[in-house]
Amino acid sequence: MPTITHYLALSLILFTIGLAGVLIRRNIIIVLMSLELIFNSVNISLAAFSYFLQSINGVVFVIFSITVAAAEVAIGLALLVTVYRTRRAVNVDELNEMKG
Amino acid sequence: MNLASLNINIYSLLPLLMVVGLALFVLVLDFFIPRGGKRALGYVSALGLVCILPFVPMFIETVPSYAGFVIADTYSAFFNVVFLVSSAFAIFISIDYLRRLGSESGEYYYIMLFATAGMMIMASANDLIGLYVGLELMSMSFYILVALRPGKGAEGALKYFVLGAMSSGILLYGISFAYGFSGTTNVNEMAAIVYRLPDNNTYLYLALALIGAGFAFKIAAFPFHVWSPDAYEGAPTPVTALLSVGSKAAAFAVFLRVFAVALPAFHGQWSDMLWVISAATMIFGSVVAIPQKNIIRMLAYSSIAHAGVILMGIVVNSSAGASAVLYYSLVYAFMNVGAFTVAALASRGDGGEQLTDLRGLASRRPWLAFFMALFMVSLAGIPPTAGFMAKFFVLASAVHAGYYWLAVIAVISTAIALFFYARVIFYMYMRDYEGAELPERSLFTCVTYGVVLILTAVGTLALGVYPSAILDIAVRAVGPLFTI
Amino acid sequence: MLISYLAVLIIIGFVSLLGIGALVASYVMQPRNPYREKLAPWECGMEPIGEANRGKFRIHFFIIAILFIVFDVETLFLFPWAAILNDKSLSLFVFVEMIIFVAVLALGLVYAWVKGALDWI
Amino acid sequence: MPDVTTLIEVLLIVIKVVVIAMILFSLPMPLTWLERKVAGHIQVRLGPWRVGPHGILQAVADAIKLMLKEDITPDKADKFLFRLAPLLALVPAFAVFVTIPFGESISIPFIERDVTLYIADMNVGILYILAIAGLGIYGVILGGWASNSKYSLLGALRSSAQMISYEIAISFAAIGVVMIANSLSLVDIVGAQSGSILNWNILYLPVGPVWFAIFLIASLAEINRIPFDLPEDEGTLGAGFHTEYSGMRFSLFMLAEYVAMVTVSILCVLLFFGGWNAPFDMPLPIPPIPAIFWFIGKVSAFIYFFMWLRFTLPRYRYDQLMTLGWKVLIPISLVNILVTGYMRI
Amino acid sequence: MEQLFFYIFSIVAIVSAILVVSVRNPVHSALYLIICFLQVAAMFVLLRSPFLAAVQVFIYVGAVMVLFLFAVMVLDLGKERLKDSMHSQSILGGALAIVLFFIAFYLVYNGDIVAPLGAYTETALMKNTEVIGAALYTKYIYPFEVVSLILLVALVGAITLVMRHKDN
Repeated sequence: MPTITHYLALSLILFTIGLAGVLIRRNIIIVLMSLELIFNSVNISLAAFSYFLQSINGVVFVIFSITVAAAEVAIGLALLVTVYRTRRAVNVDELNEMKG
Repeated sequence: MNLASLNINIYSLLPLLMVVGLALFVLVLDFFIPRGGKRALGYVSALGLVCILPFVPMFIETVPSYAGFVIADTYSAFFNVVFLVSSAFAIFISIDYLRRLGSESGEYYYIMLFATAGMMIMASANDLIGLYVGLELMSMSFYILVALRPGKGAEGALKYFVLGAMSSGILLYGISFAYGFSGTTNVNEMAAIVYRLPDNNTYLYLALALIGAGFAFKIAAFPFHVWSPDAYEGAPTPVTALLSVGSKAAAFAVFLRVFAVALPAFHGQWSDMLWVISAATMIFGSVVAIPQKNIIRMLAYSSIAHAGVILMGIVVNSSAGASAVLYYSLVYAFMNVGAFTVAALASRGDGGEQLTDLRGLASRRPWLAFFMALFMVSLAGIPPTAGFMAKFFVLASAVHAGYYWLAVIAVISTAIALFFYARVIFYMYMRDYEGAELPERSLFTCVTYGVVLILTAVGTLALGVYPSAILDIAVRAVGPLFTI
Repeated sequence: MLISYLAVLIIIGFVSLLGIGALVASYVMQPRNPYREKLAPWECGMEPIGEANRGKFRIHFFIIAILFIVFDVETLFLFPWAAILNDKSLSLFVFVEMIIFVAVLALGLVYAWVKGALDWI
Repeated sequence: MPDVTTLIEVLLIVIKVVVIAMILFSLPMPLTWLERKVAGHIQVRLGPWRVGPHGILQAVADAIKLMLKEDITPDKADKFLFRLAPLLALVPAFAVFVTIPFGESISIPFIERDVTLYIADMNVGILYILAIAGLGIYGVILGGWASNSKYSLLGALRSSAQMISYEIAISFAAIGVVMIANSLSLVDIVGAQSGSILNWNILYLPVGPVWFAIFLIASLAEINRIPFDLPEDEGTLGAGFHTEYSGMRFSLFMLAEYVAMVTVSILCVLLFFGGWNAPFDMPLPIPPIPAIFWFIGKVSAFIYFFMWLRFTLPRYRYDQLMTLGWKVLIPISLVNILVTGYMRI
Repeated sequence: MEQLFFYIFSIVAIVSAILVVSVRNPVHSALYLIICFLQVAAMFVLLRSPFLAAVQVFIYVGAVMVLFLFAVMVLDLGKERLKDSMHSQSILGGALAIVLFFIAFYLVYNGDIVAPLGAYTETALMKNTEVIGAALYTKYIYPFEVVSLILLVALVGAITLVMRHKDN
């Protein structure tokens, strides 16, 4: 049987990878993916605590966390689209191309 | 689960439900209002908030409701007043601001109302899950609001989003360890349980460090402040005002609730951490504000410095410190909203709120310059304004609790900060204006801004001259926190 | 209980093997004589113009995906709700609760409808 | 070391997996033949006739042809994803069968055990099926993107937008059934419909038929069958997201589509038509028909129905398709959930 | 046995997570992220929460990643690297992450459950969906209703942002 430490270690490793991705990567969409990695690692930690504490709070918390993360992704990618389009729209040549 | 044990109590949520109802009402109203008339929604929102304001102190329930998720005590009521006042101001000045930007939309108003609702959820959150969802409601609304400024808004918002979401992740990770340590997410249950647990558990250290870092992001404390100047600059100025006042006050509300109510047993562990953050934040904010050319960025760094001072009140973990935090939040709402209002009005509307725009303001718009000077004096912490009293109460509580060095650092940072606040006044009164003249304002614009400016100025002065009334309320408001 | 989830792994593994096996078998048997025109992307027999993955597609697909994500989450909450609805001591309570939840999100759908997010043209 | 009972259970699972997977793998052969025959009869012509009696070996010939056909990888394609995409389409289509029941249990004489006619009865049954079936979209998206061809990419976008739009409606219909049965497990859902035909969900008036209509329409769109096969609209899009695919990889996509059609037929039967339950008790002189035959019969009827639809209905326009999904099916579902909930509390 | 599966899933999860943040092509990144999410779902099964596993696949893999891929395809980010000036000190950030990792790892390694255990034993968790439903719609009614507001704000906000340029 894996112990709580196993799960927490996995969660911590994924969290660190996600954090490093946010801090290091320049490609903004990969940064957003790294954020998802962070939230997933936290979910593992919550679910593991829930199981080993024999309570249901953590599992319900994970459901809320997943929900909130989904909403956050929608906003994050909408922001990305907005940024991308305003940068594009600044370029007149490409504006013409889009109309054609 | 027995339904009666949930303690479903509609009264404890009534102010919140009113704000949410107002937001949904404005959302529906938006469908029927043609494109040109969106400002009507602004009036509805602002007046609605003003109407809700008197209800806030009427519904105080000391018993947690909704299975312990909500506590509508005097503490949350005090913060709710701060939120409602600052968002009413922010919405009021938005009406004209958006018209000038040419980006009037109904969404702006009701997302602002949702942000307010998020803050209120945070202030009355008695459970870490409720806290998290409230925080996310507020943060998400702000991500959108920041992006609603055409042009540079979206980029500032994206930066704010990435760092904000990362900090939410860190906070959530901390919450997971707090849950793992105590076996509960409820603040009261946690407070009751942690006394019986060993205080050298490493999950506890992780929980304290990560929750502290997560909150430090939200209040833009050093070194977690990087998002704030960009977001402040990119956002529409009224949103910046609300962001710097409301979201910060909400973050302080939960900061205090979590650390003072749930984890007072470990004051020794967390106070050192917050001490360092507080001291670094005060110094950093004041020093970096000096070279800023953009008035919004300058106010952003000033806001960072103020967050450091407010944090002192949490470090001391006493009734005096906590009441000083509440008092400071209210005062800060008045003076900072006022300062941003002048900044919004004085800028030429093309987005470049440069400090140089203020040159010669005293000769062109003597009243505006007077108000700005008043707010600057208050932000700098000079008597007889409210800013002085607020700082005084925080310092007094710190000294009283024996944090002498922290108090000294606060005084030094205030002295440094004097420089850039004075520079604003210097620009307004001692320099002549060059370049294009400010556009003439309609009478109506003058009235809306005038109302906000007069109210904030009166608030700034009144709280400075007669601090005792509000301070008494603040002391009573923090009562529930320190009785358990 | 975990054994039923082992079945998921087994079927994934087996079907992947079948698929790869079919691909390998076909790879062994098939002829191969590629040339430039054959390897070019299909464009109704014309010479391909530009890069496909650089094309600009309608943002509308993205809006549909946003709507999808929100309503997907809504259905997620409906599943456990539907499963406990027969608990007579709770049912009216949870029913009213869900009406509020669904009504708020229905407002979102109305919003998308009114703002033209659902219009394809 | 796991004990013997566990080992036997695992062994049983492996056997079931192999049997089901092999059946599904070879099912498209008779189904394509049947489909072409049905098409022929509906259009008053013969259909396949030459290879074997009544063209029955036509499907075998097709399979051999596909096997021997050259697999082209366009040189501009993302090679890795291009090769992976058919498998990504295939695996989820098969993986849903883990929790699909074909009957309750039968006793096998030799090992003296009751063997269930499903691989696993999951507590989250229908949610698992929806979640896994939803993964099929990656074959479409990644295949279309990796091809690096305009038709593929646009086809993939259209196809996936269509799939996600109708996935919501499918989920709502599944929720409606769960509300009636109060369980997510498919075995329980079928169990709740036992007794007589009046207990079938399709006859749970007034909401049952509405849920069925929503489910049927949405799943037709989800599996890209006519009248919703726009992604494969030859007139405007070439062959949709698999324009660049040929040979075996193409056949894997087709295989996944056929399996999906079978899955949808099975789900229709399980969720709305009582699964393996007989519609009424047989009068005594006739021996009862085994449950599994009822099941197979019902599923076959649905498969035939889908084929019949294909050669009867015209194709929808894309904007109409989106309107139908978002402005008709989802609002009706929301109202229907309230009505069903009101009936169930 | 369970331990073996735990290690397999963990290693796949970690490797794919590293690939997510290290490959250049965002579509490949998304694919690895999908793999990582599936491993997390497997973890939830090991933690006796099949409902969470299904939700993980249903929401994260089935919806969130689709949105990511749509963004990549619609914006044509497949090849191009969208630069952002925010990350100027990436090496510093990486070093910081590693140092923090070792501190946190030490703390995690030395920690143990000290709080009193609750009532949800493994048998109670067997009926995962019902157990979660019974808690979610009674005790958690308040955050549940707040979540509807979050989703509404996300929907309204995202549509506003994306459609704003259409008007101009």
